[in-house]
Amino acid sequence: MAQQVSVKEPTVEQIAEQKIYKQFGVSDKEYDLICGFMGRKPNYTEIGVFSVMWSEHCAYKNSKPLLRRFPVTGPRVLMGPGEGAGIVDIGDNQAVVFKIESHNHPSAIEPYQGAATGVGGIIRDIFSMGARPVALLNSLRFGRLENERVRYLFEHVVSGIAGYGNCIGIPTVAGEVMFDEAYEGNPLVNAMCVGLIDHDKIQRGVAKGIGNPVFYVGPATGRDGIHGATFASEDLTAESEAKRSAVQVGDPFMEKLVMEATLELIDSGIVLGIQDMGAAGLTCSSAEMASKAGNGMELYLDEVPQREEGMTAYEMMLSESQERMLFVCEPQHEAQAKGIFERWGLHCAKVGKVSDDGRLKLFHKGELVGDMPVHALVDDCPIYDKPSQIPEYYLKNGSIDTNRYDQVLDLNAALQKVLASPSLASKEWVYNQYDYMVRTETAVRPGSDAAVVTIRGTRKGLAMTTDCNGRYVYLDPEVGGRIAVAEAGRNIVCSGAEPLAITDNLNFGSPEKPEIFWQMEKAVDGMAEACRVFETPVIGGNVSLYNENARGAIYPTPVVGMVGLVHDTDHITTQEFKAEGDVIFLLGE
Amino acid sequence: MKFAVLVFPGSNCDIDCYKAVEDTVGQSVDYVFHTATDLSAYDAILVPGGFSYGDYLRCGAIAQFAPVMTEVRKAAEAGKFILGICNGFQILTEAGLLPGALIRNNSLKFRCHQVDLVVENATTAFTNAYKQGQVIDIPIAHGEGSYFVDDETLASLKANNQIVFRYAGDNPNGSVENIAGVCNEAGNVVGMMPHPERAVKDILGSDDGVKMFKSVLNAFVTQAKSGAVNGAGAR
Amino acid sequence: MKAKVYVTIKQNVLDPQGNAVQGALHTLGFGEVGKVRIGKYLELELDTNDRAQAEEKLKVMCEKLLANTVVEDYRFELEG
Amino acid sequence: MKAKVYVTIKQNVLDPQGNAVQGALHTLGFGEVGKVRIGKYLELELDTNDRAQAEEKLKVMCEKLLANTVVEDYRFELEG
Ligand SMILES: Nc1ncnc2c1ncn2[C@@H]1O[C@H](COP(=O)(O)OP(=O)(O)O)[C@@H](O)[C@H]1O
Repeated sequence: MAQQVSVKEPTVEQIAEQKIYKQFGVSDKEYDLICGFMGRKPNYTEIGVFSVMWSEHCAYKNSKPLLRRFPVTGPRVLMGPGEGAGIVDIGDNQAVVFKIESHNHPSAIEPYQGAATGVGGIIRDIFSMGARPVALLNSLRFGRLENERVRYLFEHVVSGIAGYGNCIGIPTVAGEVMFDEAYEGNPLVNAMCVGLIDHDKIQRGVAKGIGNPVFYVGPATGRDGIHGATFASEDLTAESEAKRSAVQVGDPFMEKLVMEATLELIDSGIVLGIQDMGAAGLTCSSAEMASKAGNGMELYLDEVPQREEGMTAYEMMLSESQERMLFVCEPQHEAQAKGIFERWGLHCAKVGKVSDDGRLKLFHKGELVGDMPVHALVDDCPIYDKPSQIPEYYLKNGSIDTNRYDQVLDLNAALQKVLASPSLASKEWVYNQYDYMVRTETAVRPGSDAAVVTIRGTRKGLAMTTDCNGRYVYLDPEVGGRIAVAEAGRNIVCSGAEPLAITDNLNFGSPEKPEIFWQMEKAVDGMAEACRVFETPVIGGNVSLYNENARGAIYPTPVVGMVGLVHDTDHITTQEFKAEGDVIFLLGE
Repeated sequence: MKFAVLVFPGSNCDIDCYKAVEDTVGQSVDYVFHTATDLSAYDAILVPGGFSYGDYLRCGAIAQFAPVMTEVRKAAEAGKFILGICNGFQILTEAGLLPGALIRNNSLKFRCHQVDLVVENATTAFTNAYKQGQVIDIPIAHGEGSYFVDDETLASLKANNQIVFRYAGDNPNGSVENIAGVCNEAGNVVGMMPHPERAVKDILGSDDGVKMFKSVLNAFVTQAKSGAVNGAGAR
Repeated sequence: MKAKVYVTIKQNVLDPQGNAVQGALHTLGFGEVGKVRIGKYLELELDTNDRAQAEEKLKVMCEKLLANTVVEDYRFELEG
Repeated sequence: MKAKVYVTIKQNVLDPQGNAVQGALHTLGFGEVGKVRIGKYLELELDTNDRAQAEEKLKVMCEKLLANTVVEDYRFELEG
């Protein structure tokens, strides 16, 4: 095994003796496991690759046991959790693809780019399935607006979302924003994308066919966001300020080119497998594609387009440069693929080959610099059943008599107070910065319950919404979890659609704390139950943990993104009162 | 009548323009890539909104050098009908086919909402189906839509009746004299920040943009008739 | 050679960004800040040794692409 | 006094704008153009005569508002 020729990189022995792996969030036990799978001690590149693959972000090591509690199947589900995004049948050989994803930590550090690249990432998840993205949504949480830093974050997160979505030309049609002290220092930025696909175009991220070439497409790799994946799974501390180089910059124009070219490539029928390079870039995409096909992969890192000089294998494998994809096709289709990308002004580089030995092998400057079993990377990360404990606040609240509130005497004043709260006030300032009309299919715009996007050539439409009240979930995670799904369901139904399925983003504090883990557990139970009742399976989602700082954790905020089917555009209903004299009904208690 | 919708790599209202032609006047329409070098087959050219080449530096700055723009210049001179919408307007001003420049909104924010426009000139190829002074409801969606011209050019725009649309209510971006759209001296090239192609059916919130497409069909039919008399230009 | 290009907004054109920054600086307590104008600053590496020619070409680049002379002025410096 | 502030994108941070301009200049036939980086250029009028204090304050303005030090570097010059 060759050691990278770099003065900076610790040696195999140093990593072991000085426990350098701990800086990557790898525990002693995990390090021993890795050595076991490898049959030797890993070098710097290898431990880097393992650390991102075994991070919460990629391996869901703390949340997997909970995610298993969600219902994930249904008569309409074509693809559940596991791929880039879930897919639901909507008839006529058409299907809807959607997923939500968080970019909380990057947005806390650089709000514009953090939010922008969050949007870029979720769009890639959708088009890498072969789907045409048709709408974007977002769910945002900030501290109180009185705080100067909060206003800065709010303003720049919104511009970042607008900047990316508007440029690439996908309408941002709905979302939610709430302000509460609980999110101060830990803003939440969750972005959701919805796409449309024909059944026969559905792609998977698999490295099929031994000997087939592996192609890289998109801009050159720089030292962006290195270790972003493990970083996202750590508490936000003063120390992370020092890791500021972890900021990636988004280029929505580049993504537009990659998107158009990718969709054209998929349309041509020559793609065998394709995946975007999201968190942990080249590492995650190569290992997962190989794993899903039960194959191995060799990567020739000298062939990876590089933006900076002297990049090491470690840096290339862990870079989170944006707007990149990895795909596999048969060798005879290489010229055709290249031609498609050239038309869009893009280069695609042959960076590897599908192998039969089940290993991820990295070659750089003529030497083998990394050699790891794919299975160990993707499937063998230990899964933890974290201890769970009922928090004291919950027990204390249990004894409060909620009927014992002061009677409200001045209803006008009370109403004004409610309306003046930023969480309830009109969000026009936000959504007027988003191009919610581009593609000219937006039948219901932001400002109603759920947005509705029509499907050209049919009478159908898609209704979509994101919802969660973290305060409710904090007060009673199980009931709050149910409420989040039910609220989304009501929004969908009120717009004239039949709820189809949900995607969810579990935003919580540190799972190492039993009280937080209890919140997660209960919230998931509540959501799962509601999903069963409403027959809206969970077809994908995302987990963002460690959203806490010295002052404590955020409210548990499991954001629900729901999509519904409008069977006939004549059934679309909007929120506002229509005419004087109309009768108003109140449904429910 | 044959329409071309130009497609720059970062165009994103190209599909919307294409659908609008289909849905409003039902004429033949093609997408034409930015690398094309022949537009002779087309009677009307739509330069759509979007972010042509990412719109880095300035909106439309890089697009003015696309190969297809040479053809657009020729078509403008030949009296063909050219409409630049939003980014298309920015491209036409950068290319010098329309006077003035579009700078950042005075709010410094992207703005997307309906606006009321006054039709100031109902004689252009794209506005002849409206009434002079009519107020129409068309959306805007831009970050750099503040129209600027120096005083001298402004005077000549007025003298030649080249101001096509003005914002009727609040000025959404700081444009000089509320200008939302202008045309060239001949009136065959029109540029505007608002998006008529997004206002072509009720379900989209307004259908006040339909008449822009009807107008150009009118203009074409009129031109074809007189062309037939002159023995030129008829199809 | 290295070129530095400065693109500034013409005096008679409104600079909303400059005004916004001025306002923000006042809010931050920098009352001494008067007018603020915001422009662009470009650094270009030029693979040439012919200074005179480089100047000429830069002028064309500015006129054609880097500045929109309807609303912007430009100037540049050559180094090396 | 007058201050000139230059805000540039950090060397290792992607500059999509600079790349786009470089590409466009190549297309226009300026093959000699190498790397292009695009930043901001600000001119501020300062109502003060205390140079040392002005420098100190400018530093704070840059850190707090004029530059986003996560992705940008800055430098300034004082005149007059
Ligand atoms: N971040 C956002 N992005 C896009 N639309 C938003 C955003 N926040 C709120 N909206 C829109 O504003 C409207 C009102 O939002 P909200 O106050 O959260 O009400 P509710 O969720 O109860 O319907 C909704 O239509 C929503 O889609």
